[in-house]
Amino acid sequence: MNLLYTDIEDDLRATVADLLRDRAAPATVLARIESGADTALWGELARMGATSLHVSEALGGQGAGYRETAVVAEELGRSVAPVPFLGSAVLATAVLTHLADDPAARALLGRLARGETTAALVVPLSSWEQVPDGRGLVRSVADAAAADVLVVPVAGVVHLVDARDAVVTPVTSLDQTRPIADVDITGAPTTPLAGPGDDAVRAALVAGAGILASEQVGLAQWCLDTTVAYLKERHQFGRPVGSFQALKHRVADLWQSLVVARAAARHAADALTTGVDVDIAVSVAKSLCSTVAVRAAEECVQLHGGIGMTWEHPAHLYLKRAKADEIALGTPGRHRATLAPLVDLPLQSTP
Amino acid sequence: MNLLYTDIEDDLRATVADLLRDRAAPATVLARIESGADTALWGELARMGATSLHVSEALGGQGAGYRETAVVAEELGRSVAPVPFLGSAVLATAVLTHLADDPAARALLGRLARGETTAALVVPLSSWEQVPDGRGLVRSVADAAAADVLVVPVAGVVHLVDARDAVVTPVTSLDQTRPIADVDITGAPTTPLAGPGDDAVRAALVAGAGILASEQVGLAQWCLDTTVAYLKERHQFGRPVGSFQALKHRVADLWQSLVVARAAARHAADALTTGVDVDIAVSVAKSLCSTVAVRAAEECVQLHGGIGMTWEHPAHLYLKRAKADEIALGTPGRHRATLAPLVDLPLQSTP
Amino acid sequence: MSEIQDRVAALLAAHDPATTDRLEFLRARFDAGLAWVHFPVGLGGLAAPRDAQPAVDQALAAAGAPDNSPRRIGIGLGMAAPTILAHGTDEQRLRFLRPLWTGEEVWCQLFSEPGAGSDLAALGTRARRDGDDWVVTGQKVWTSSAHNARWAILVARTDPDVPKHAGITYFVCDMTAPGVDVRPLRQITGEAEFNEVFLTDVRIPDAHRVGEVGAGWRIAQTTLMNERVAIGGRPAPREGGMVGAVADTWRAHPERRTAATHDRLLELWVESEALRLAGIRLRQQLAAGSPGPEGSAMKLGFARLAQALSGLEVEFLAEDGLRYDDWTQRRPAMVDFTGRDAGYRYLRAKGNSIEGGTSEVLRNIIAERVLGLPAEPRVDKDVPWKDLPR
Amino acid sequence: MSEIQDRVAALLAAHDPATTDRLEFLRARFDAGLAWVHFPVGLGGLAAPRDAQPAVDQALAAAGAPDNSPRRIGIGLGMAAPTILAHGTDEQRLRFLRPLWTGEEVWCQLFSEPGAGSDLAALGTRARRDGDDWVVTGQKVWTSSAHNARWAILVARTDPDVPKHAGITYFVCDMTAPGVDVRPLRQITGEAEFNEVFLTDVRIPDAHRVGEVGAGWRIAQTTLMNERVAIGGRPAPREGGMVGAVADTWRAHPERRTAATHDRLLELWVESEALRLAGIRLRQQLAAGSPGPEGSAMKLGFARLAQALSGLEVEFLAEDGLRYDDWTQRRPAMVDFTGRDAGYRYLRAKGNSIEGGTSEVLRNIIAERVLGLPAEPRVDKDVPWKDLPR
Repeated sequence: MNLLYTDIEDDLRATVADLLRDRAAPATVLARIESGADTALWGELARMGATSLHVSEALGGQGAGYRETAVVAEELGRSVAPVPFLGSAVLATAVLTHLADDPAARALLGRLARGETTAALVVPLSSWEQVPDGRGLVRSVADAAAADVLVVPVAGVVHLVDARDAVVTPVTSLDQTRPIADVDITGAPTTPLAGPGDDAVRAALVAGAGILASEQVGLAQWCLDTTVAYLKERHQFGRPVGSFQALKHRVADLWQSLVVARAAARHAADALTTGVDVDIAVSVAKSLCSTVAVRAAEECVQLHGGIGMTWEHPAHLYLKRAKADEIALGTPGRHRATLAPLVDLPLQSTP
Repeated sequence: MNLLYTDIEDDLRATVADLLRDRAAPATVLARIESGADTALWGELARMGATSLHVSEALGGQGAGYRETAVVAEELGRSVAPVPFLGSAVLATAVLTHLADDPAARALLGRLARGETTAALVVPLSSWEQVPDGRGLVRSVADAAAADVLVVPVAGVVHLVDARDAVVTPVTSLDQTRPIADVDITGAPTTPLAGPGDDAVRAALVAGAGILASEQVGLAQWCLDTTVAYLKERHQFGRPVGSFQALKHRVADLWQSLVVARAAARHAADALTTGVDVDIAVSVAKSLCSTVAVRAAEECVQLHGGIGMTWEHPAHLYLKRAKADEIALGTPGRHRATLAPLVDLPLQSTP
Repeated sequence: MSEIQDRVAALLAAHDPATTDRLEFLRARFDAGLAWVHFPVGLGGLAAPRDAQPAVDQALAAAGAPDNSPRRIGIGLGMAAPTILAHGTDEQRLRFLRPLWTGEEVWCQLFSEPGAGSDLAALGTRARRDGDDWVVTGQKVWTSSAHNARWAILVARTDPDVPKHAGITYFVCDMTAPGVDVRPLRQITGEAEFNEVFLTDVRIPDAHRVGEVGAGWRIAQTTLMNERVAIGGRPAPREGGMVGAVADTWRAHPERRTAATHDRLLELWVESEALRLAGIRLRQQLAAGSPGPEGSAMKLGFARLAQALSGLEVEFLAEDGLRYDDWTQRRPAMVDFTGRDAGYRYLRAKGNSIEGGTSEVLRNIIAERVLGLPAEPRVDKDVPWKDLPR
Repeated sequence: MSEIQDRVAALLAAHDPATTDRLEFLRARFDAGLAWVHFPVGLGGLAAPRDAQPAVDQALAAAGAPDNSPRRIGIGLGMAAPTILAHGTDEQRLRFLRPLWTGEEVWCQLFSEPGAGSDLAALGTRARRDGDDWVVTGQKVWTSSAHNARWAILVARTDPDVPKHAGITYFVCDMTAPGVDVRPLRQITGEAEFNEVFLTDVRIPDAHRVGEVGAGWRIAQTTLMNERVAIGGRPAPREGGMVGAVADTWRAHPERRTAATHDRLLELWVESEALRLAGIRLRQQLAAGSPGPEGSAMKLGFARLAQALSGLEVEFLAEDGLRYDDWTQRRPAMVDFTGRDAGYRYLRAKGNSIEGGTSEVLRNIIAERVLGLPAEPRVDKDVPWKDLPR
């Protein structure tokens, strides 16, 4: 178990962070917030290989692992860049790698890795454990509006659907930087993929939840850093407000939570990579990091005082992302319910 | 609904507080902590009528109500005086007033009101909603060791048992100022009381829980007052520690909780007196005040630093009482479960 | 009391609500001393006890009389009026109070600045004397109703060379005067409920100064004390406010319920009910003539519960919690914290611990004024305002 | 590394653990430089990297060699030894380190005082020079092992006329010297795990002064830094520590389980597991040569979770939670936070946020040293110690 960042991961982080600093600084994200996904930025991420890190080289990917994907997710969380990373590079890609014996899946993986196309997994973003069925209207699907190809579980089989053949209706999202849409594939031509569809989708939900934990860590880190910087600079009562002990203690507690959350998120990414202890590691990380990220974003707004309540300050983008991430791929409570039998802490005894 | 203290209640409080200040100051309580109930103090409380306030004059009591009993409970909570008020004056007395058509119950009420005898209700102190059966060993019975008469529910009928005929085994109590004992009446001669025994016991548990909320408010108030006084007097870093903002905010939050808890406790006492809204009022008060009292006692220990961890400082008496009170007559979680159907917030919908 | 009842009867007899113009009725009511009976005679009142007012309101409402839409003119009624009464000149009282109470003239409050929030006394808006006028330049923020307002209560710095509390003066500012620029301030909900107000060489006649030059800080305390009472003191029925909205969501979605959210909801329900009881107890104390400091407890608790409840609601709604009703920038006439969807409630509630005094400042006030804990070492008390770090 | 392996083999060859007296073996191990390999040659070490130690310990344990009961002599190993090594004279190192490591001489720490807890630098125990000796008078508190200890590390005030940090000197105090009075200090658990130590005209030879006169505060930082690392850095298996005790209680009592306690337990289980992972991550950072400030995060989290878990356990146990095992005043040789019943765990855990630096002080340290937030205004920095309010 390695919970540190490797040198390679540090390099990857620096590269992605540079790009995002240039192209998706909070003010930039805020300015283009009504415009949906940033396809140009998304293309650049694909070209640098950041969207296919955990896809094997044989399938056209980078042959790295979920640890590296998690590092990218952290940076994306730090910038709340509006790119369809979760929907396409994590969820849809995870399903396809699971079904890569199917030639259509393999072909699509290659196109995704080369940045030629974007996919989305058609399940409500709030899904956890149960595999929803993609027939009829599927509500609150992440990154669907940006997708060319829809990956749709139907009755235990995963189907590919050309997005132009489906009805994809963008809805107003709480999280303005990860737009959701309602999707209906009724009547659209579909390409079924061979292989255990439900297993593939379940595995994708697990991978997605584990990677989201890293996104949440990056998000919380931005909130902490930004708050600390503001507390140093903002003066009231003739002092930097960061010299007031009650505020100091609150950010110290936040830092403490983040130290712990980071370890959990790293463990989840490591477990997804090694395949050891995956289910426990992911549910520990997702339940904890969800709570820490929401608290970090809420404290960020509060400790900025009035300015944190304004549209022009980016704090709200993080608050909305944090709150949506808390719901995404299983709320903390649902992950704890998942853990109960895994760690032998059932509510009822099994006879 | 009157949530204030009446002038009569203020006078009563002053009288009881005077007595307790003289006879049960924290240092006094601490010094005699291994000696069980303070029977001399208990006798004085009975003589001033404080133990039969909610018993009608026709039955030998003061003809006041639970509002006044709650005021006494507050003061007893503030002093953690080791007297069998809860077991005898609240729980056993409440059962007997419910069954006062029975001459034996009436006679015992008179003796209790005159301070000639002390009773205990033989149920685990943790009981809530379910009426336990008094056959066999009954564990963790409050104030049993101080009782002359045991009030025992057996198969829906309440029986009186002479304590000398039962096996009453004191056990080491977490709360050193409200000793518990295990009781076994097997083979003892019993006097059954006519009337609905289970209803009587259930009503006593409700009254007890409502009165405990006021005890918890008094306890929390002592913890807050004592902590604030210490923070003013204790100096570190050349300043009174009470000038440090993080500590100020914590006691401010505690004060806020206590303002709210007091309103809930007063409402429970008022509801027990008027008979209106009793079940909701009691469960709101008991669940909230339990939590506030434990937090107040925990903060009291922590904010006293090392001295709060010592036996010689009385803070631990309050911590132990608060923790035992949290369990007594229903934990906060059990009271919330009681509330759910009463306020139309069920977990499952009824079909 | 019976004199007041007679006056109500006389007012209704002389101005039948069914046939009288609304504004005409309100003016007549003011002139009859029935606007706020505890105000002086001639200024809408009868110098009667404050608790005689509810009976008047009820009697008039029962007779079908119009009211003055108190929520719409809350700043005027709650803040400007008591301040002008306490510290204004006779001319100011006569000029301002009647149209304020009838709602003909809406008021707003120009207090907070980008650099002076919790530390209002640090404000930097400058007022320089020029003949019979003051010339005011600066930026104010978090001004509700500024775009509807005819008048503002304003605090500005008249002397930067003395410590910050000493150099402030209190004015009435004409919002239609040249140099007043009101811009909507968009919030995280998407709405623009508040405004920024830019003041550029705005001329205020000295006759619109309230109180002495340099006395503005003390006078502003009157205003703020009334604001905090107003925010904290609302009565509510059981399940009024945020808890009711969230309880209804629970009831509407049996399929989303889990044991864990159940206990959390009940915990917050209990706290909300107890806070409601504390509000009732506070009103009983006020009615008994022994007001306590519990208003600040109400405000702290209200903010915390509104945030916790709405946060739980969004989480509980899961896939529906991911959605929002509308990000369009609107300027709502009145704010309803619980009026839109769960996401709005969640975002708007974040402001509850900031507006009208942050929860942090309230905790300081409780610790020092209620519990008597010593103040922190101050570095800004004896320093000329112009030399303060900022 | 293979040199170290050779030394281990040579030690075992010369002193067969099966037949060698325990103390004799430990002394031989010390003399072979295998006590703490990162210490200098001649002082129990080989000036080797610290991370060579575990292999030595494992090889010796595997060969059946005795250890030096490190938990029993934790203060000596963790605090006295690094301080004496860093700041002591050659004579002090040679005199003290060997019997310290073998456990022949137990050490304790005379730092905290009733009036100087979080603010240790305010300490008032006075040391006055008298010929070649110092004469020490004062009261220390929270001293564990004082009743078993042969030696103490002691900080005392040698100059009350300078600011508090400047007038402190660091000593080694003979606990058997006349004037040293050790009294058990009973805690809320009933146990007397710590002591009060009264010092009355205790003579300490100047040769037992550690470092310069007046340098005691800086030297004490070495001691305290090592204490915090020691407390925060323990590794644990999943469900090690408090969470394991509480999980076992849950498993043993299906009849007491409720949905509400279930989710709270799982929440704390998750946090405990994550804190455990953070501890592993911290050790990996240390091993990689990049120690971070995360030790203070571990200690904060440990205290909070121990308190929350044990509080939940008592509540969960209901009628059993009302009972306690034993209030008898005992003086445990070693403390096991989870070794007794739920009530004990609950009460003892209250100390976790106080001992070894309160959680409040840790938060200050994190805010200022880790996050770089500015210090509060200080009123005690430049004032002679004797003039400080107390």
